[in-house]
Amino acid sequence: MTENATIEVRINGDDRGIPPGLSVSGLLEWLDLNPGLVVVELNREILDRDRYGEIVIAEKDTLELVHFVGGG
Amino acid sequence: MTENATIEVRINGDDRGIPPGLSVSGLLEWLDLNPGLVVVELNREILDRDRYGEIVIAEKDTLELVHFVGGG
Amino acid sequence: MTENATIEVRINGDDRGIPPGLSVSGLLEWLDLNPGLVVVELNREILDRDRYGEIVIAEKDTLELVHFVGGG
Amino acid sequence: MTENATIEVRINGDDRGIPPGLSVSGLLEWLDLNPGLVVVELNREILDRDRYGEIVIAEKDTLELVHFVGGG
Amino acid sequence: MDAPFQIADREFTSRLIVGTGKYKDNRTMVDAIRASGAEMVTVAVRRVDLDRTKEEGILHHLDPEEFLLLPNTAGCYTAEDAIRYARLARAAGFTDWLKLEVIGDEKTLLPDTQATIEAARILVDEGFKVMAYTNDDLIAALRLEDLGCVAVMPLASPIGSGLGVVNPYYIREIKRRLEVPIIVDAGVGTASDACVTLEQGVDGVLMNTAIAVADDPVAMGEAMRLAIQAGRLAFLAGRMPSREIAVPSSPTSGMLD
Amino acid sequence: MDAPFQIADREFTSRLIVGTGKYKDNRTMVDAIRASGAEMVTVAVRRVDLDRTKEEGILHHLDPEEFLLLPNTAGCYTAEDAIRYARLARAAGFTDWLKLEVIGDEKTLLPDTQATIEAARILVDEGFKVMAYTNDDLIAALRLEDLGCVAVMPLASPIGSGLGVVNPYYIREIKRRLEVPIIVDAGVGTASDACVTLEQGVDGVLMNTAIAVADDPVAMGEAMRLAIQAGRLAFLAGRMPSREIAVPSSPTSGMLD
Amino acid sequence: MDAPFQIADREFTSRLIVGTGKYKDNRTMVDAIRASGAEMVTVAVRRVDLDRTKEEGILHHLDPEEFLLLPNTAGCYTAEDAIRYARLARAAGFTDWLKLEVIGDEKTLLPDTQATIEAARILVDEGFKVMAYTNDDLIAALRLEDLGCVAVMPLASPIGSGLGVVNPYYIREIKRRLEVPIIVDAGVGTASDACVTLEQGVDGVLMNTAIAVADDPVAMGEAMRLAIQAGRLAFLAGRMPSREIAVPSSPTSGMLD
Amino acid sequence: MDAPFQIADREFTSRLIVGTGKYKDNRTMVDAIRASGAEMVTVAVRRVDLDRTKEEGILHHLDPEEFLLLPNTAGCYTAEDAIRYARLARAAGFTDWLKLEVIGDEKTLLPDTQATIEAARILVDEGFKVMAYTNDDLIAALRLEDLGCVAVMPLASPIGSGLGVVNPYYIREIKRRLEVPIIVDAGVGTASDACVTLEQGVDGVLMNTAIAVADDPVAMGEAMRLAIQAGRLAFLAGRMPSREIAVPSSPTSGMLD
Repeated sequence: MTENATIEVRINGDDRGIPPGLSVSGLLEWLDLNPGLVVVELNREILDRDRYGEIVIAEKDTLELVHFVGGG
Repeated sequence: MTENATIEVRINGDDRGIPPGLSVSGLLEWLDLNPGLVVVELNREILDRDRYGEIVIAEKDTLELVHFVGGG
Repeated sequence: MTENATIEVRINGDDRGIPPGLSVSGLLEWLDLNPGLVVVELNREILDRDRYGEIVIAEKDTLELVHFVGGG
Repeated sequence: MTENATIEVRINGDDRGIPPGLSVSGLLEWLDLNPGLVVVELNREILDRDRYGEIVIAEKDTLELVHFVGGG
Repeated sequence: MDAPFQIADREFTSRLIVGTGKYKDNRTMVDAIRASGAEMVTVAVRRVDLDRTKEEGILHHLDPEEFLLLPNTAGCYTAEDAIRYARLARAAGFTDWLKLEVIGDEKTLLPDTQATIEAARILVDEGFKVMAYTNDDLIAALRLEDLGCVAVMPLASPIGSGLGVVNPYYIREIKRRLEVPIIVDAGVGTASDACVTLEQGVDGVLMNTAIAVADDPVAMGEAMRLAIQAGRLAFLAGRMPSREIAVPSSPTSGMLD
Repeated sequence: MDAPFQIADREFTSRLIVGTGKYKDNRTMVDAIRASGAEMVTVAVRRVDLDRTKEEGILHHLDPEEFLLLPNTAGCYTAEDAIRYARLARAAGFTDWLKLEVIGDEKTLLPDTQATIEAARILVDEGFKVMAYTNDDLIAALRLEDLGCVAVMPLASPIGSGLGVVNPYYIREIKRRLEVPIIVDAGVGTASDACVTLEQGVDGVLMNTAIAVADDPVAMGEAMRLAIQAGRLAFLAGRMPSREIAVPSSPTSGMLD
Repeated sequence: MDAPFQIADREFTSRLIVGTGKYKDNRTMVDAIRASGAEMVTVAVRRVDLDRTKEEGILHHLDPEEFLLLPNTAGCYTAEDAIRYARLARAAGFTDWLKLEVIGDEKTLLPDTQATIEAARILVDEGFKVMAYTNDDLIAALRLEDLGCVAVMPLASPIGSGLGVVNPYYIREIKRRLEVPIIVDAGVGTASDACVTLEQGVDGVLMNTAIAVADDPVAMGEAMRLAIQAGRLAFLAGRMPSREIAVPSSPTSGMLD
Repeated sequence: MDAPFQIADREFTSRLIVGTGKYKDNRTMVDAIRASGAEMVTVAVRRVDLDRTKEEGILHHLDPEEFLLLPNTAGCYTAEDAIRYARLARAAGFTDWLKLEVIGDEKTLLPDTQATIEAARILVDEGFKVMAYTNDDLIAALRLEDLGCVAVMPLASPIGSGLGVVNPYYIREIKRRLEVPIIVDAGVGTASDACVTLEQGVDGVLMNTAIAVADDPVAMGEAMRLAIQAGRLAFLAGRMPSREIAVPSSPTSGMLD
């Protein structure tokens, strides 16, 4: 993957290169995640699902992608 | 009830006068007890039901008439 | 006890008339209390023992006189 | 140890050859045991201490020599 | 999933045996017993009341076709008495099953294990199916099994005390060491006591007072039915280990920064 | 006969709430939960595993139509963290119910009641239906009720310990003094623990480990379902008094000469 | 053999602290305290009774030279009240030691840990040697230690209940995790309770009712003195493991044929 | 203040009887026994070891002038064996006191009460002062008293288990009903167990393992001495009632405005 082909973001604690210009929806699609089951926190702000399409991920953004798992 | 009309027997701890010549069956009938639900001990010997008819109660006999009651 | 002979103060929750012009020491003496065993709170302020002599009780003052009692 | 030099007895579960003609006292001495601390059962009979001297051990006798040990 | 519960040659669906004493009325007794799911019920042998002042016989209320009647020898203080009552019970013609009970002390109603063993020897020879009420004493329990009792029934605590299983160690050990069914008899006070009892691995429970004198005997009867099923299932399911330290039930990984 | 069990505006048939952690596989989890009869199940909020090495989300296995999902804040050690996880959980769009849990110590997993109270104040204001996990401390419980928690959930013993109700006095007192439902959360180890808990008069029980790590979780799930019904019924039925002296269950009169 | 028992800068021979309330008369109080061997005794701060109907001050009976007086804030329901009583106590000029106690509920007398923490913060700053009465809550105990309390005093069970150590797990864990002396305060009912408490490894016990309302307070005072020594020694001696199986204490070899 | 403790015609200062088995060495044994204050010590009867590989007799270490030796019949599984060992013990010429013990099961070492009763009958006739080890069974205890045993010694829990008094109800009832001294024998694990035992009102305790296998037997010996004094004193002093509700120990009047 070449420098100019990606931007650096932090997702779930790991630095990753992702294609530039991705919306949140695009990112989830690119990561093959079901938007209906994932909650996205962008730079510490929780995003409403209906904004996933409009918000574009920028260089150095920090994202947390969470869902429900088994717990007591 | 006059002397010569009865004989003295002991039933369930009490002395009672009963008509002379009664069989065990007759006694139970006289006492209005259901032979199918009562067990008879005559002078410390447990009687088989099929002998109730033949055995005649004698003066001074001691009888215990028992049945099942609630218990733990 | 006539009006002008006393001033009204509140001591340990009760209104009492006491001679005017009494210092704290004077009050304790008047009440026959051992200053060494009593702590005095005057209008919600705890007093140092060495000031008992100089502080004079005024009309409407509220005093709490406390000591140690048995407790767990 | 030659045949005629010993007799066979059973002591505390083991067969042993001991010198012939020994009294119980002699046996204890031969075994280097303190007669004051040992109780002797000879052929299932408990012996009084004062008979240790007179009783002579015979071929095939069974002896139990017991004492007190730590226990709860 | 559970093996059928068998005593002697007879299989039971319910692991609960109930007594029929101390109920405020017979209607309540029958309803509570039905709610409890018990198939075997104990009855006592007593004199007929010739003056008809006291209640009539139990058979006017319990159908021997619906319930297996288990006559007891309650109130007997010697082996001889217990044998006499047992023979009278069998002569009634309903059953050769027997709850053998020889009491050793009027105040505590604790069993006389020695006399119980003597009576059991004779009654087993006479062909009774003897279910022996006894103390939580392994040695007496082993002897009762050797004599041929079809079940051994150690107490959880004294009759009518409602203290539950005071000594689970003894109850567990008796179960471990005997082959015949172990029925814990007497002392259960509430549903959790019954549940705990079955969790010890024993085969069943016999109770009377806990149901009969509850404020609502029918509800308590059902509670006991459920508690005994729960305790048995929990025993078979194999409980988690208990430990003094904590262990999280949610993942400790995957936390956010 | 029992009043319906209601939390906030919702009625439940089952008094058992179960966790979804620590199961050996999802199939067992679903079967055990169904066997337990629970209608409300707790879930945790964690990062999606982008490498797909760890198991997928719980929603692939539990239908929110079948079960009321109760997200927890397990793993949070401050009010701030708990609030963040709570908001993430609600943003998932399934529920505004929340099991609030703020841990005060990693080794014992005991709750930080002070931080729990702080977080509860804010989350109740934000409209969450807060079910607060707390210590068996009456004073903290009263405060959580005052703040508007829909249920207060004192522990029976530490999470995952399986020690059962160590301090029944505190649990009973909390139930006596609060109006909101009391759900005993954490510490139950086996069926009798659940039965004892309900016999204290509390409204329900929340458990995870006791079912998930039993040798047979499905059987233990059913055991818990029965034990909780039994305990509740026994509580309502009104148990017999327990006493140190014995009381006969068979008549003492009518004995033979 | 045992390390000296030290609180703050002061060493004590006795691990028992006793209260001075509820005695039928002062003579009995003094005799019972002497029999108990306690060196530190708690006292309460109350209004002087100007009508002289109630008993005079405790200092007429207890010599501050003989006993270290530990004023308490019993009866205070807010941090503010506790601070006020603490300052009054210190103004008496005998001591800057304090048993801090903030009650959260009149019926159970259980401590308000949050208010206790607030008051401790201020009183420690003011130079009091604060011994904090608290619930058996590890998190609150850790916080009280962090604030500089010279001792943390979790309860065994509610004040005056005499239930003994209801939750030994919590008490042990508090002792394991804190550095400052742990004094179990309230709930001890008889000598064995005190003995059990010390066997948990804690540093001391504070009690009042158990001695004061015993039929013979002087005898109970001595019983407590002995029980606490016994419990401490047993803790240091290292008890045998307990196990469900039996192990003979006499040799199994050397038996006769 | 306490009545002297008497068994048969002999008075004792200490209510503790200790065994002499399982010590790591004889020096420790003697020191621990002296620390315990016991005046009566049990010993076992075993074959002399003719190969001198095992330790020499106990009399090389314990002076019969200093301690009353109580030979036991440990290891006997029949009345006949117990009688044989008893006679051998008496033939040693030191004592006609006897701890009668007939074991019924090798795994649990539980007593065979029936065989114990048979042996007691004969040995009492032969003039032995029989102290009978038995189960916590009231009926067996009453019989042993009737036969003339000078003391009846029910177990607290199995030999060497260290589980303490598992069934205080039975122990209390045995004490209430018998006239002869009741010595609880076996099962004590630590000091508080001994203290609890005496608080039941019994006359004394017999133990071995708890002292012998403690990490520090001498310290544990002293702990037991103190614990037994404490428990006895507490029993005599009359403990406070225990109750679920709290009762303040400081005055509720005299509070400030």
